[in-house]
Amino acid sequence: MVMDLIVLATLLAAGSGVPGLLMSRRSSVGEWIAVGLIVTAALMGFGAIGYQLAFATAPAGLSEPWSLPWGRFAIGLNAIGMVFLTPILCIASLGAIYGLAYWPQAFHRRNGRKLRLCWGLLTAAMMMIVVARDAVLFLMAWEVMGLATFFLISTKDDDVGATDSGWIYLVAAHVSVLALMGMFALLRVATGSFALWSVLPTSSSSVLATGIFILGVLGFGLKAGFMPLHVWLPGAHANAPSHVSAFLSGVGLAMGVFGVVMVSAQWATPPIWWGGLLVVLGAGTSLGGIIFAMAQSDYKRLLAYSSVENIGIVLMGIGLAVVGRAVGQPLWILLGLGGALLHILNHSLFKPLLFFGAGNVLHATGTREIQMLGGIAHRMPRTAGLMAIGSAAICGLPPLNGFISEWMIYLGLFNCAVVPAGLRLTWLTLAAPALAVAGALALAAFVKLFGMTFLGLPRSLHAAEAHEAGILAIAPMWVLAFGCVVLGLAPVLVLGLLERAIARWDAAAFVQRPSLAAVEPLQKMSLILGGLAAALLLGVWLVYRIRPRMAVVNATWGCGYGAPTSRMQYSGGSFVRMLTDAYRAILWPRRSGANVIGFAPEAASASVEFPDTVLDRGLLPGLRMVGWLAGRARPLQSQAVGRYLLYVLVALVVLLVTAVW
Amino acid sequence: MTGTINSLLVVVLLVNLFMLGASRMRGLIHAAAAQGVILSFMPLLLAARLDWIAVVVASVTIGLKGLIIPRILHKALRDAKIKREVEPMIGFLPTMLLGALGTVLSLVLAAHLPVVGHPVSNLVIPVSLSTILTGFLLLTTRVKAITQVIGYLILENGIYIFGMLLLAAVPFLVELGILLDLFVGIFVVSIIIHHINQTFSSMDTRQLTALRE
Amino acid sequence: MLFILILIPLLASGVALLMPSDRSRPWLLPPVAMAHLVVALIAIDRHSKARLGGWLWLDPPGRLVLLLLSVLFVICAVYTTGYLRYREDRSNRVFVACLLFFLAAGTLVAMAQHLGLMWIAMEFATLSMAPLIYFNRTARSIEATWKYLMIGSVGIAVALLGSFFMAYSAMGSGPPSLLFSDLMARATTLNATWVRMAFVLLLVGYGTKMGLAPMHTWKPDAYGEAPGVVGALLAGGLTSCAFLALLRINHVCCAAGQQQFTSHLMIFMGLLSMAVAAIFTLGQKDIKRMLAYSSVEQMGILMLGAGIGGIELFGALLHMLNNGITKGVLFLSAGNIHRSYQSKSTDEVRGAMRRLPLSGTIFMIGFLAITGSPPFGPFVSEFTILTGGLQDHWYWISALFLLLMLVVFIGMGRTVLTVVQGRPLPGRPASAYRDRLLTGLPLVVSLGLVLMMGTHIPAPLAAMVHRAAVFLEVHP
Amino acid sequence: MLINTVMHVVLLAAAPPLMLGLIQRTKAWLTGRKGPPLLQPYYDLYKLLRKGVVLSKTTTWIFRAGPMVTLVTVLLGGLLVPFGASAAPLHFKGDVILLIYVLALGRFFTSLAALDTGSSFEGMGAAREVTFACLSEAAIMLGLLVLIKFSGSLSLNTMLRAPEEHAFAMLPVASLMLAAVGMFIVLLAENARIPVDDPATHLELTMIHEVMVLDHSGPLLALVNYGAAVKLFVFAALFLHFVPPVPMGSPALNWAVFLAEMLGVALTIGFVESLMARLRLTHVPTLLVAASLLCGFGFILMLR
Repeated sequence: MVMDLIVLATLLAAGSGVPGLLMSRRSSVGEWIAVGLIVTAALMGFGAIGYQLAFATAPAGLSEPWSLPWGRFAIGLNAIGMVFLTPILCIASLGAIYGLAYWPQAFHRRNGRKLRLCWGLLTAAMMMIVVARDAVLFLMAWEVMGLATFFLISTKDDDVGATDSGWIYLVAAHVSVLALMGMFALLRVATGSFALWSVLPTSSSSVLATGIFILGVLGFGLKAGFMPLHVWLPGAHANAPSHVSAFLSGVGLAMGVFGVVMVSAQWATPPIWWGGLLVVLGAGTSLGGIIFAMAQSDYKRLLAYSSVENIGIVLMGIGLAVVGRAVGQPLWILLGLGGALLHILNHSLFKPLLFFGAGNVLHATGTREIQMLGGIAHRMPRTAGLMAIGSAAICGLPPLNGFISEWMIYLGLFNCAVVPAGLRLTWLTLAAPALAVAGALALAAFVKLFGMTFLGLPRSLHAAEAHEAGILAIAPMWVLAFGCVVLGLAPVLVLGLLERAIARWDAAAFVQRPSLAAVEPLQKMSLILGGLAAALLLGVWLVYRIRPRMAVVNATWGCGYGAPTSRMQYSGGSFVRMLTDAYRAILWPRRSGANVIGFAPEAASASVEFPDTVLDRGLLPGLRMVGWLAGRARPLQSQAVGRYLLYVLVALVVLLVTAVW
Repeated sequence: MTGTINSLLVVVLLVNLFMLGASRMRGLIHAAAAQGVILSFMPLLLAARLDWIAVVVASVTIGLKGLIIPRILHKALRDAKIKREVEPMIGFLPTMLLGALGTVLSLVLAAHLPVVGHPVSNLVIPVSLSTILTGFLLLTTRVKAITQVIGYLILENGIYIFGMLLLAAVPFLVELGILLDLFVGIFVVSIIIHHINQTFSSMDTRQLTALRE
Repeated sequence: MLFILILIPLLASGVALLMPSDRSRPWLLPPVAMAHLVVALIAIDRHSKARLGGWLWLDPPGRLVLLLLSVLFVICAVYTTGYLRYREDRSNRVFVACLLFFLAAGTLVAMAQHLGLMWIAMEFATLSMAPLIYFNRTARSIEATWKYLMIGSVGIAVALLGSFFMAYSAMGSGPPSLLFSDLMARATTLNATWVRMAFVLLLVGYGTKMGLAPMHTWKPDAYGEAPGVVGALLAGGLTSCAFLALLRINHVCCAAGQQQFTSHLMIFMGLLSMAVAAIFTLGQKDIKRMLAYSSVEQMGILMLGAGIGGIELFGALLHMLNNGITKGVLFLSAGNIHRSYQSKSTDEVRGAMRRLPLSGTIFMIGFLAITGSPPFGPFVSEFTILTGGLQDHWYWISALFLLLMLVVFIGMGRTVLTVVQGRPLPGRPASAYRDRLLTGLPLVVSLGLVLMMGTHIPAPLAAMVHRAAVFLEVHP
Repeated sequence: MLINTVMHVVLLAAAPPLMLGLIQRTKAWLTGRKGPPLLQPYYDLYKLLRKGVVLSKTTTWIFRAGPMVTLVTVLLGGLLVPFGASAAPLHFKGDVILLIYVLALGRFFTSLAALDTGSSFEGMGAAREVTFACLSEAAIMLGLLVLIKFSGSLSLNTMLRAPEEHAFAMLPVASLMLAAVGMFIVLLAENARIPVDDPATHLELTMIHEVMVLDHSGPLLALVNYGAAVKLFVFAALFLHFVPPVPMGSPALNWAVFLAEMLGVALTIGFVESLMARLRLTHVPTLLVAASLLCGFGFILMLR
């Protein structure tokens, strides 16, 4: 019943773009049909989840024979699956609606239909990934996701930026698929079947287990964007259409996390170093991600890097849970995994919110450069307000949802400091200061993003002539912002689901369902946060009362200078200059132009850009080197026939020698 | 009996060396033809009693290797109005030495290989191997298209020699089929050579390196 | 039944030679191909028994190759009728005749149970392809044909010597024989050294036909210069025939107790071919040469699978089918692109998806399929090979396998994307060619087949492959 | 209990400006001036509240919301930090993180309000504010980790008062002292005191906090100043828990001790401000890194 609903929903989603293909490029009927189908699919999916949560006792499953070697069409839905399925359905439909305003067929005749077809396929593939219980099925869904994503990123296939980042993504996705092929093959060696996500008999210390874990982290990490596997991410999210970026960043990355969660659940007691590795990886990812984010001058790249940071935070939580499982500390599992899963949900709320907002800005101004913007809050008040909520939420500021999940992860990490004697794991606590620094940097990054984009004076004509987006673009953002507030004030709404998921992840540690509420005073905190929210509203209302009574409106004080212009404002680059200087060892900025010296200097220009260190300084040069080396071999294949016959002779002789030997 | 075979085989060896040294195209063609004819007599000598099948096969072989194929080659040589020298990539002497070395090696190798059944002569295997090697040498070190065809012929001859050991195994149908293949092959190749002449007005395969990475 | 199978195309080629009109001649191909397919299906279904005292018999692997050949030929036949319409500048008499003759020869290979007979059929198949490669009558095509002929003939000669060695190795026990059935029956009495040498020679000989490195050198040139349809038949048909020959020989050698030797040799050759292909696909500018190297890689995968043995044999046989069809897709679509742009170099071909929406898109998808992306056929077979390799603890081999596949993907992908994406370059000559029914439908059909092989393998086909794998299993 | 709460709230609401006054008095005394009256800050606030507001026309609602949000956040922070040995009104497990993040919320709005004016000077101020926060947050976190490790509790109420409740001999004195120094530096930096920032200067180029609020006027400025005072008070209260205290029995004595200690803090700040010169802006990060290192060492010492 439940699974049939899911399958039906998947089919609907997959086919949602097809009617559009059959219609002419001009008609906009196709896009409305597509949205309708996607939303229907989403509603059916939610229905399935709701039914499962409300009535079902056992996890739902469905297994049909399949005419591929050892393939079975086996799917199932458990609590973890639901946690990841919810954002997929939510963002798929909201993004589709947003797309009506952002990428209408009327203006994008060439690629509008392609985009919607791939959108549907991507949705369906993600749903399949979450419910798949057979390796072959999983791999297929995984690759369909990869390919659909590739076509979405390179929607504008005559734009070099889009095609290049699409190509890099395609390679990354293929590496990930190959790694996963290897992993599942090893899995089959271990279990003798392709059935997925059961606790394996082999001991977790065996070479086999290590291989599976490493390949899994590699394959899934490439998708999730763990540093230094994040190379494809910034370009892709920057160049894709904004609602696509929202979908990829809010939900797509979560698929990689889903994989890591599932893989790490496959051993009753994983070795401690696995968890340690994940925590260290997570700390590095979040710090690195936010350092690069803070430096970016392209607001979509900034958002992309901040996704890397958030994935890092999630990863810390998972790592903590793995360690807890290894040493038998249910509390760590509860807080680590709970925080991680909750953060996935949160990230799937505020990141799409921010990308939608970015899309509105891009649509209104036509530029992705923060330096060119400013002061558009006056012209786009709704977008500005919603973006403010999103920025505050992603910085983990109370009373919004980001705070709750980070709070849980912090608590888990602190618990490592008060660990019972004997376990020498206090060092894990040092991830907490790292997280704190990451949080402060995130605040800097988003103050820069919001302040420089929406506040102050317009720095260019683009900004000066911005216009507010239509209702179809704003409504989805309202929904998401509302979600941020609700989850921030009443996390209890999702606690039940999280607890089920945690119990599913490590059934051994929890005989009866674990209770986050019992462990942590969430209700009390919710009350306090509610009070805070009320106080804030009251206060702001009071301040607003001032206005009519006694306010003079005048120009900003120029510190005595008569004619300040908008170009005198502090720019985004200078805003983070101290930080970028402090981290130049990591950022490795590319500076050009001279710095001005002396009095009455000549006109001079200087610029600084922050290429991705791993990609532009390491990977691409390396690949070019390989290509050059391969080029050295060309002459071998540019000879007269006699030489070719010589190759044959040599091969013959050599092999004969081995034969007679 | 075995004596005659051995002597013929030795002659074949000498022909090989001669061809490696030959500088005139005609001589090369004649030598190849001669070798072919010599070889085609052998089955008759080996056969216990002359049955007509063997005779047919032998005569066809002679006709093909002794007459038709040389004809084709001569014709190709004639319409290619070019100088008749063999153009080696590496000199004649070195190739001869290589050939001699190859012969020695194949003798040594054959001596170490296990003997199966009751071969008529223990020279068959080494001679066939060295002949094959000769063919390869011609193929790889000579630049003219025709020379390479001749090299291919010699290669074929070497294999034919080995075929002596298993007359029973290779029924005449297969023999004929193999011959037919050889004929068609040479025929098609000669056509291509003709076109090469038309297009490049030369037979130098060194010019055929337009297709490169 | 078996005779009919060979006679249909043989007679048809004779007819083609006699037919006067260039316009009507191509229309001979589709009906003949269909007839051949029908008869082939019946023969496969009936398990028709051996003929000529066991010289002709459709053994299970033979059935697979026959099926592949026939299906591929049907696709190419329809395509050719469409293709030759654009080539009315020259007579297609020889072209059509040779195509049909190739079909006959290939069919004979599939059912020949005698080393000598198989050799003859193979040689004829090779020779019948030469005029097709030379179809364009340009200097480049002459060179390609010349190289193809010389290397191919030498290789086939080596194979003949190998067959003789094989026969000779059997002389220890009674009269020599070239019949597979005899050889299998007397497998244990074969002389080890001679069997090994025979295997090496046959590997090199038929490996030349398959295009295993380092005997692959003719491939880029021939595939690059031949019309797309010829490339499809070479890469999908001829190579499969050669692979079949190697499988049978390997079968005998394994039965003779040389399993370890042969498997190591095949794995080595397989990896070597993959490596060479990987090196030369990086930065490849010519789409057809790129396809040639990809074919070299696929042959390497086949050898690897066959070498590891066990369930990979299943995988390898499956991959033979997948590779054949997918190569068809790629070469035909590449041919369309080539014709539309009058060029096959990435310097001049851009935006194929815009100018040729069908061919461009299918070319792209075909690339994804051949590099082993789900949900297409090659993925299933490659994944099977990988799984089996790990099952038998070939960890490093499998790792290398994955790595080389990645390199090839990068090499090909760069080229393919450059060709299909973007806008056509301004000021380049554009022919009037656009996708038509006759040149488009075969692509769609074969792509459908590839997709089917990847998502739902029909039960009877799976059974055939399984039977073939079991047949080739060695039980010492 | 109730008395405690009332006391706490009253102190939090009323005492902060007095502390400012104390600091100014100390500085005046040390420099031999007469100085403003002790209650001068209250007069200033009263005066500002009655004045009108000048708003830049580039500003949005954020500019006006900023000061109030900051005030609310520091007040909430104040309710979480126990004053002296007596319990804090609000406390739950993990409130330590709420403290840090609620202050971050205030910072978020202060700097946005600064950017809202579009003035380059206020941009500078905001940039410095967020930059230095990155360093001081690490320091605070590490400093608190010392007490977490020592007390084994995650609630400010328990962990901060742990030193009071243990006998002096049992305290990890070395760690506490290292952390105390670090926390004092953070106290100065976060509240824009010398040597990090100079509240009295009038050269915009060198200021941090003051330059952010250049455009605020009237009641808004009053809110800003009051908020700043409260923040200083809260940080001082927080800092006090790191100096090994004199344990006291009765609540009344506890409050007395607390007030005395606060007075001490005020005097110390006054001393520092009049004895030290302001650091060059580029050297501030070094100072803050030193603070984090000190707290870090403190924590590392606990690991043994």
